[in-house]
Amino acid sequence: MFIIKCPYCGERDQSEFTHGGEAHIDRPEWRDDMTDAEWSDFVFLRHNEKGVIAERWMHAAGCGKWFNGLRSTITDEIYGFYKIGEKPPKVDTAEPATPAGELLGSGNDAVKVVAELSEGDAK
Amino acid sequence: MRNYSVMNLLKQGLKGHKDWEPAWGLSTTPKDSYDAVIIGGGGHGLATAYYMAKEHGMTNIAVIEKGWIGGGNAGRNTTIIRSNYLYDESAAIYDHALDLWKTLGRELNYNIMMSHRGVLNVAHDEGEARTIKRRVEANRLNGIEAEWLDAKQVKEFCPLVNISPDVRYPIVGGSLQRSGGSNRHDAVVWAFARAAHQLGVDIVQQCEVTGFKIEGGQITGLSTTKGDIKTPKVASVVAGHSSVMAKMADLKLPIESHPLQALVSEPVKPIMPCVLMSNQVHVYVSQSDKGGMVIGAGIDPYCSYSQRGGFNIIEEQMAAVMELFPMMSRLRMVRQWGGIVDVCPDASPLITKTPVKGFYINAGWGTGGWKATPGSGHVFADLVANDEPNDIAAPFTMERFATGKLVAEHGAAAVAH
Amino acid sequence: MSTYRLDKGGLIDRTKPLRFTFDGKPVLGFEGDTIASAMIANGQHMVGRSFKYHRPRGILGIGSEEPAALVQMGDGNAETTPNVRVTEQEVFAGLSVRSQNAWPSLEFDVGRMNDYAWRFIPAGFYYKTFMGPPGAWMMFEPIIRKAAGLGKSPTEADPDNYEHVNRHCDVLVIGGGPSGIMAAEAASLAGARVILVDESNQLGGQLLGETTETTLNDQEPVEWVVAAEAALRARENVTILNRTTAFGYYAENFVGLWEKCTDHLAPSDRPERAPRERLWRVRAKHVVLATGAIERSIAFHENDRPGIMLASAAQTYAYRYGALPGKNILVFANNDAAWTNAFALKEAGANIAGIVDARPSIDAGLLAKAAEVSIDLFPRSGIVGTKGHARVKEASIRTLGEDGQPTGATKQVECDLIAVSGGYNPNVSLFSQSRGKLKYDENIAGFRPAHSWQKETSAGSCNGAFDLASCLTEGVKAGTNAAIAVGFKEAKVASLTLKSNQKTAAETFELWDVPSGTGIQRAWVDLQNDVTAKDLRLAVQEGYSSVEHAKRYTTMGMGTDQGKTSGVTAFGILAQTMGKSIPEVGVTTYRQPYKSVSLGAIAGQHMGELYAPRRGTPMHEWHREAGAHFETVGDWLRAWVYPQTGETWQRAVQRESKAARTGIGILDASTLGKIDIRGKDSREFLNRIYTNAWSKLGIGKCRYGLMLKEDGMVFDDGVTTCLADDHFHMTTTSGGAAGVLSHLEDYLQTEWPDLDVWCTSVTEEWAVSSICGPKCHQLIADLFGDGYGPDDMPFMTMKETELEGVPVRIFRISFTGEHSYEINVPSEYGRWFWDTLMEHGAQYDITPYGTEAMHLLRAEKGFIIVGQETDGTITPHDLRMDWIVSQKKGDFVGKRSLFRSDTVRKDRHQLVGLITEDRSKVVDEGAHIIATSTEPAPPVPMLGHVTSSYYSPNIQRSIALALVKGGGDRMGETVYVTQRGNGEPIQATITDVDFLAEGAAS
Amino acid sequence: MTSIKAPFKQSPLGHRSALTGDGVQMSERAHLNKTMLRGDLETLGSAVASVAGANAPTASQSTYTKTCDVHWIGPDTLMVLAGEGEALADSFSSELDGKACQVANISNNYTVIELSGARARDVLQKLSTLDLDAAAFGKGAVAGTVFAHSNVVLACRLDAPDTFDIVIRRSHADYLWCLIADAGYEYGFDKQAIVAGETLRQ
Ligand SMILES: Cc1cc2nc3c(=O)[nH]c(=O)nc-3n(C[C@H](O)[C@H](O)[C@H](O)COP(=O)(O)OP(=O)(O)OC[C@H]3O[C@@H](n4cnc5c(N)ncnc54)[C@H](O)[C@@H]3O)c2cc1C
Ligand SMILES: NC(=O)c1ccc[n+]([C@@H]2O[C@H](COP(=O)([O-])OP(=O)(O)OC[C@H]3O[C@@H](n4cnc5c(N)ncnc54)[C@H](O)[C@@H]3O)[C@@H](O)[C@H]2O)c1
Ligand SMILES: Cc1cc2nc3c(=O)[nH]c(=O)nc-3n(C[C@H](O)[C@H](O)[C@H](O)COP(=O)(O)O)c2cc1C
Ligand SMILES: [Zn+2]
Repeated sequence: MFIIKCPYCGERDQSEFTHGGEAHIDRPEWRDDMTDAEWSDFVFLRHNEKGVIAERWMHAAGCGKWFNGLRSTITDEIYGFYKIGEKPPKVDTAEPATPAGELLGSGNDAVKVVAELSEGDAK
Repeated sequence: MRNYSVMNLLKQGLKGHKDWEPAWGLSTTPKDSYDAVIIGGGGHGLATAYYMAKEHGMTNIAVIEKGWIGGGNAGRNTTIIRSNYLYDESAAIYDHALDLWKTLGRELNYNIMMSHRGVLNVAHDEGEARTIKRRVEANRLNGIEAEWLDAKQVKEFCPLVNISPDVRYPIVGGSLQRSGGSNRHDAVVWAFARAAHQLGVDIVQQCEVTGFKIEGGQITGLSTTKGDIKTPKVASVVAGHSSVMAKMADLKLPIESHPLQALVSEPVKPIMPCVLMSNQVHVYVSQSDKGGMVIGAGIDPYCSYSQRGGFNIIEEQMAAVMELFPMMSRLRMVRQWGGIVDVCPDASPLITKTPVKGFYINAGWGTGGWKATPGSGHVFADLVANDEPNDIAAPFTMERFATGKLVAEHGAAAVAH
Repeated sequence: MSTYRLDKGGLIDRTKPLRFTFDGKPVLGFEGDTIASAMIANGQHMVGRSFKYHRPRGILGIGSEEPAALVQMGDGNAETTPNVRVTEQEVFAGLSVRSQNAWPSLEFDVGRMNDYAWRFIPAGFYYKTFMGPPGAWMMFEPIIRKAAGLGKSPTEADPDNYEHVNRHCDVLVIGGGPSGIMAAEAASLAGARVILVDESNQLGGQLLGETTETTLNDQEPVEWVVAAEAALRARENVTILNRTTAFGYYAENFVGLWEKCTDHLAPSDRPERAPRERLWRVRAKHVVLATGAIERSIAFHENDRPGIMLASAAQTYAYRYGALPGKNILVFANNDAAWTNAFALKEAGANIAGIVDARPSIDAGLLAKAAEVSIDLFPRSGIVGTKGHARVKEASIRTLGEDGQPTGATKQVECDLIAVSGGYNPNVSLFSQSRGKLKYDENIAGFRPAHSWQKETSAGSCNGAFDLASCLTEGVKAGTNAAIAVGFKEAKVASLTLKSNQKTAAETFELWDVPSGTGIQRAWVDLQNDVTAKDLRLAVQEGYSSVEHAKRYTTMGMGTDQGKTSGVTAFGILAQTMGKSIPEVGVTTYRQPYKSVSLGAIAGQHMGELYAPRRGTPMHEWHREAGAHFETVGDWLRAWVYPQTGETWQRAVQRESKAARTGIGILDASTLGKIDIRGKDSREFLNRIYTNAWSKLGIGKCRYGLMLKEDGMVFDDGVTTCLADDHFHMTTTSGGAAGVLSHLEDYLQTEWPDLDVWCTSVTEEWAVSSICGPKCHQLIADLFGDGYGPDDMPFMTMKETELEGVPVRIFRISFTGEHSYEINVPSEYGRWFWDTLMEHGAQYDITPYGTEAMHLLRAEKGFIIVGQETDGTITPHDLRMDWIVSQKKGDFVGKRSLFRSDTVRKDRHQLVGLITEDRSKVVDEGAHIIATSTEPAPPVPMLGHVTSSYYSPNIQRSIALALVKGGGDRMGETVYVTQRGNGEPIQATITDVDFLAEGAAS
Repeated sequence: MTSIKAPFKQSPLGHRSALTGDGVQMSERAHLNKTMLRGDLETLGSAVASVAGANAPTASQSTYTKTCDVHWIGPDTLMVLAGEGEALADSFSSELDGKACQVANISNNYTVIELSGARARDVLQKLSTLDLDAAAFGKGAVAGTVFAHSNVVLACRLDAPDTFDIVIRRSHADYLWCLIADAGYEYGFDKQAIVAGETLRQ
């Protein structure tokens, strides 16, 4: 369960929120010549990015407001939240990776063990 | 020693088992080129390879797996197998799979512990009952074994379940597919790998596909963490990672990857004779041959590739178990885990060509693709070999999302396992 | 005193004997004992049988790491608990436990046959056989299943309670050994809110089993622990939880704690108001892991006999429990720590039959000390075999050559206990669950934390520090840093003087298994699942060489202990077999839970009556008093039918439905969703949300609307009323209310934030009584006077009025096609108003009708129910409601989808009516429609299905609604409705949906 | 016209009587007048000031006057609770007339459970994931949150120590009452049997 920082109410448990899928999908204006494929892109197709994504949350049990958040779908690390209409904050998403290229903390079994341990790594 | 049998087991027993060969060979690096490359060593990918080799004579092919085979959803699923889906299109493919399951162990010479112990889907109110009855009747007319049971009959089939009318969500009845059941998921993966290997297929583990070579709209090869491979045909069967593959070919899919969790209790002596699923009291329960209650439920609401989900889902799942099986509270959860399920908006899969020639996708099985494994591999092999979907695969193209011809299986698939 | 019970020492109270039974035989224990320590004190090591070979299993460990000493606790069918670790369960008077997995008895177990066949049933043998003919597995499976499994599940409902508790804290310290105590001390001194948990009944960890040679501030270890605990407990900012396991470390420092509140007490001593178990859901700003290290065994031939125990456990039984685990103890080790254990056991009164040490060289000091107390030594040697049934009685020892193979003569040594130490594994399970990364440390031959992923610090032995001094300092450091990280200032922790001669396993010789030298080696790695070193080697040979494959092929580490004592040993053997390094081979994934947790605790109090809300309307009590039967609609309970005495519900539905069209029917419609919509752009908003146009709806006028999702499929419907030019009252389906509101808010907030529109749910503000029938306007007139009659108040209008000062909204809308009013009053007056209607309606024979009759009535009129006639695949056109899709207005949600090639198809399933040839035959809901009078062989081409079906008492015939392929163009066609295989399909004719229309039902 | 029985009101928890435990009490604040105000917070604030004489609350806070409680629900939503006689909705409506705001009378949509006593936080903590430590959720704090399956507004009152108002949906009231009673069982509340026993359709 995540801690979601509602831009209006502050940090709350995920159980108070509804998830609304990928953020920043613009609903296309009606056009008579819009193709089925264009429309389907809006209704059905998703980036489903493996990496940092912007996603929608709604504070269902609290203020009822929709807002967006940035999260890595690799690690589930949360980078921040922002209001509808605002630009996503710039975040430093350079995450430590293993030699195999998998990010630390991802679900891949290759990264439960790290090969090298430098002093001070063990926190 | 290759062939598995009681006789050979006895012989090897006396020899300290020293002659058993590596089940699926020891390829550690891919060759420079193949006639086709299958990405993803899950159940579906390996089945695809097996049927390509067996039925289409394509033996110069490889399965490329980024981790260990069966480490994706194949290794995480609760193995509920049934074919009682609503629409003709789904019924056809799932029942095709169920038919193959029945003799698969023998065909592959590997005991996959296919147990046709019966799957119950219970209903808790009139609306649910109506939906289930509709499905049962559609199944019957499609020649798929299914029946409607009233609450008493549900209890007879699964004596453990609570059918008392004064619980919050009383059971009013349910559907039963007697030929449904479960099997040993890892064994299926290993069996397909072994059989494919014996037909000449290379199975390469710890090798991640990182990009495609596309020339003039035609796929010509791919790059991996173990070097480049030339090939005119690439079949992506990577379940949760399908969008990642698609992106490498500049495509977007109607798929979202969600965590789906499951858990198993400590082993106890057999008490649960069948698989029982409830949509409204969102949970499903079966008992593994080892004795653990294998319990699953719904997806986490967000997208993630982390193979983990929230504990709240597990908590709700357990409350649901108690509603159905109030004697289970003293059993203990020994392990929980998560997979990455590729969810399509209509709860039906994609078995499809793509705008890139030679690039095929099999994905979108979401929370319920295990049951389809052999059927999916079988028809997908056909598509990859012939560049045309056969009748069973045809409804599952990507175009359906533009035309609107969806195969909406939410009703059948809601706790879709 | 029992034979192995020491006269003094330990944390048991010898003045409080507690008698319990094991397999029905009485055992004497004392307060402070676990089942294990009491059994050991009585000389009994054999506890159960193993999973596969049914070999005798004894006690290996001291706590939650125990792999195989499991029992069934408690008798009866409801309160019995399987797989209880004897090393953790405290004894109480009257406790009854039984051995598991043995039949007919622990001593004589038929399953033992498996052991004789061991050669033929190696890891994964079942994959190589039982595969054909089809169905063969169905014959073998029951046998395999019966043989597997451990204890027995209860079969009756659990009478006990469980609960959840949430807590936030600054620093959560997991593990109450010396490291954890110091971490809690430091963090709490700094002012942090601290929770300290330990899974044992007492704080102290390994210190509880220390000899008194070790002192802290000149206090004996236990005294020091007691004092330190008292100091902590005295602080308001500290919570200490005993018998509480941190089982799951989840995202964002959410940690699940499992507290066992009553299982250690005799039933009569259990506090009446305490739950059996509590699940603490903790959010910690920082977590200190101080979970210690777990000793591991060494795999050698026949190392699975009862009486083969971990060396530290052996010492702990003697010192913490005053129970000597053996009187003639052979020690087998690859590190110094076990020597300390040997000396301590000797000190406690045991004879040490010898120390077998596999290392090429041994510290001179230790050798001297051993000589001093005249212990036989077997340097550079290993155990290659054992004897004994219920308890080990002899070991065979051989020297190990350079290559690790046994050489030279075999020496037999008698013993009644083998204390083994293969080194210690830092207890990194929670660390790894938190997604911290591990690193292999060759010195300790084990994995320890490298990179933290969350806000967490590992301290003490779980961090790889094995000596007490380092544990104490690391604890202080971790506690201090945690407090600082959370924002507190460092507080000086009083310094501590430590005296200790303890030797540690900080330098451990890598030794995973000992070859037997005979060609036959049955050396157990996983004692519970019967996995041997040979099984692991076979896995590698057969290509299951990844740790994950080997685990799944052999089931190593998949038991109830999750391989706590065996995991690293198995990885070591795999690495060795493959000629790889251990870090290359890696580890299997540590998953939650750290230790098995009751499903009941996970469910908490949210079961049974509290499983889900039972939402009732303001008139709920009335329905109940009237003998209604209810149906569940989501969380709602709705009156479904009101059978009278002696009446079947079917008859009741007929009676109710008839009354609603001949006299007055009354329905409680309060559950309908209601949304107050206000703002100057409300009309525009409704235009975009509904398929039809709302620009011109006058004040006081009502209109029916359909809502779609963007995919063009019907999502909800309802009547919306204009209260003022900028004010509307929307109704939704009962089940859809919450979904609709969030749908509206979503569009308002994210798509059209420029619209001046506000929405508020008022579903429960209003109680809704719906009256219906030819006489209902008379009742309205009786109560409200003139102005509401059919001529005065047009259909689809609303009037606001008052009754006895209570505000009332009267809607002239109808879901039955009959003359009808939906009357809203504030919910608190709901019952009063309903009573009033009933009282004044009596003269018209007012008849309450339930949702079933309501469904029937609307079906007579051909009105749809979203979710019954629709299933997420149905467009307004499919419902043949083209009239409701405005051609004139602009875009609305879902509009574009209605123009896709599939949605404009002519042969889509469309809603039609069906009347059966035989008017008395009611078709099944969910039945399918086919073209032929008999069913051809499957697959039978299906034309559609029946969505609603009733016998209509009003038109006195069977009626049905159905979705039929191209149905709109098939009026008058004959079709057949299947009967679930019970008889020939029923002949029917396709009609329009309004069965009340003139001539419709003829 | 016929004669009509005098109207009577039923609060959602009218069938329950107050519970007293060891350091915790629970009762219903029945029949309160409740108004939901939606719109720009500044506009709503001034309306609150002129209609109720209350200060507009800041985020996650409530303000209290002798006659009413004003809860901040969100950045565009306030909930005003007042005594039974105080029909505030109408006054708010006229005050806010013509402004881009919504006034909804929700007096019947909700009821309020009052939980108080030194143990109240412990009881609530069994249901709430909020940090209810007095330092984190002190007097004047308010939060829309969820208890098990029900959304609630939880407010820590100013007028007495450790006194909480729990604003809940009418049809969830009995479920929540039982849930809270169950949570307080440890501290002496009697368990409250759910009002059930309906014959469910078979
Ligand atoms: C908890 C859970 C329970 C489930 N229960 C059921 C059930 O009861 N019944 C049922 O029918 N279905 C169930 N499912 C669904 C079912 O498991 C899946 O639909 C099915 O297994 C997916 O097909 P697969 O086996 O080929 O997928 P996977 O096993 O996921 O195979 C995909 C493979 O692709 C590999 N891969 C990904 N990216 C790359 C790359 N770049 N290069 C190389 N390889 C790559 C992955 O490592 C993985 O091994 C469940 C799923 C989960 C998670
Ligand atoms: N001789 C050796 O080589 C050797 C090796 C390791 C440890 N030790 C000794 O062990 C002690 C280590 O001290 P320490 O404090 O680090 O560890 P500890 O073993 O003394 O204490 C750990 C405590 O954590 C508890 N615990 C573990 N997992 C838990 C969980 N998930 N939830 C709740 N409680 C849990 C255990 O019950 C135990 O009480 C020192 O005395 C050290 O010298 C000796
Ligand atoms: C049907 C099924 C049964 C399982 N039974 C057990 C079991 O008895 N013991 C166990 O430790 N794990 C069991 N597992 C879980 C696996 O150990 C493992 O958690 C799962 O395959 C996911 O892999 P991961 O946890 O390594 O990511 C089972 C998994 C499945 C799918
Ligand atoms: Zn909020």
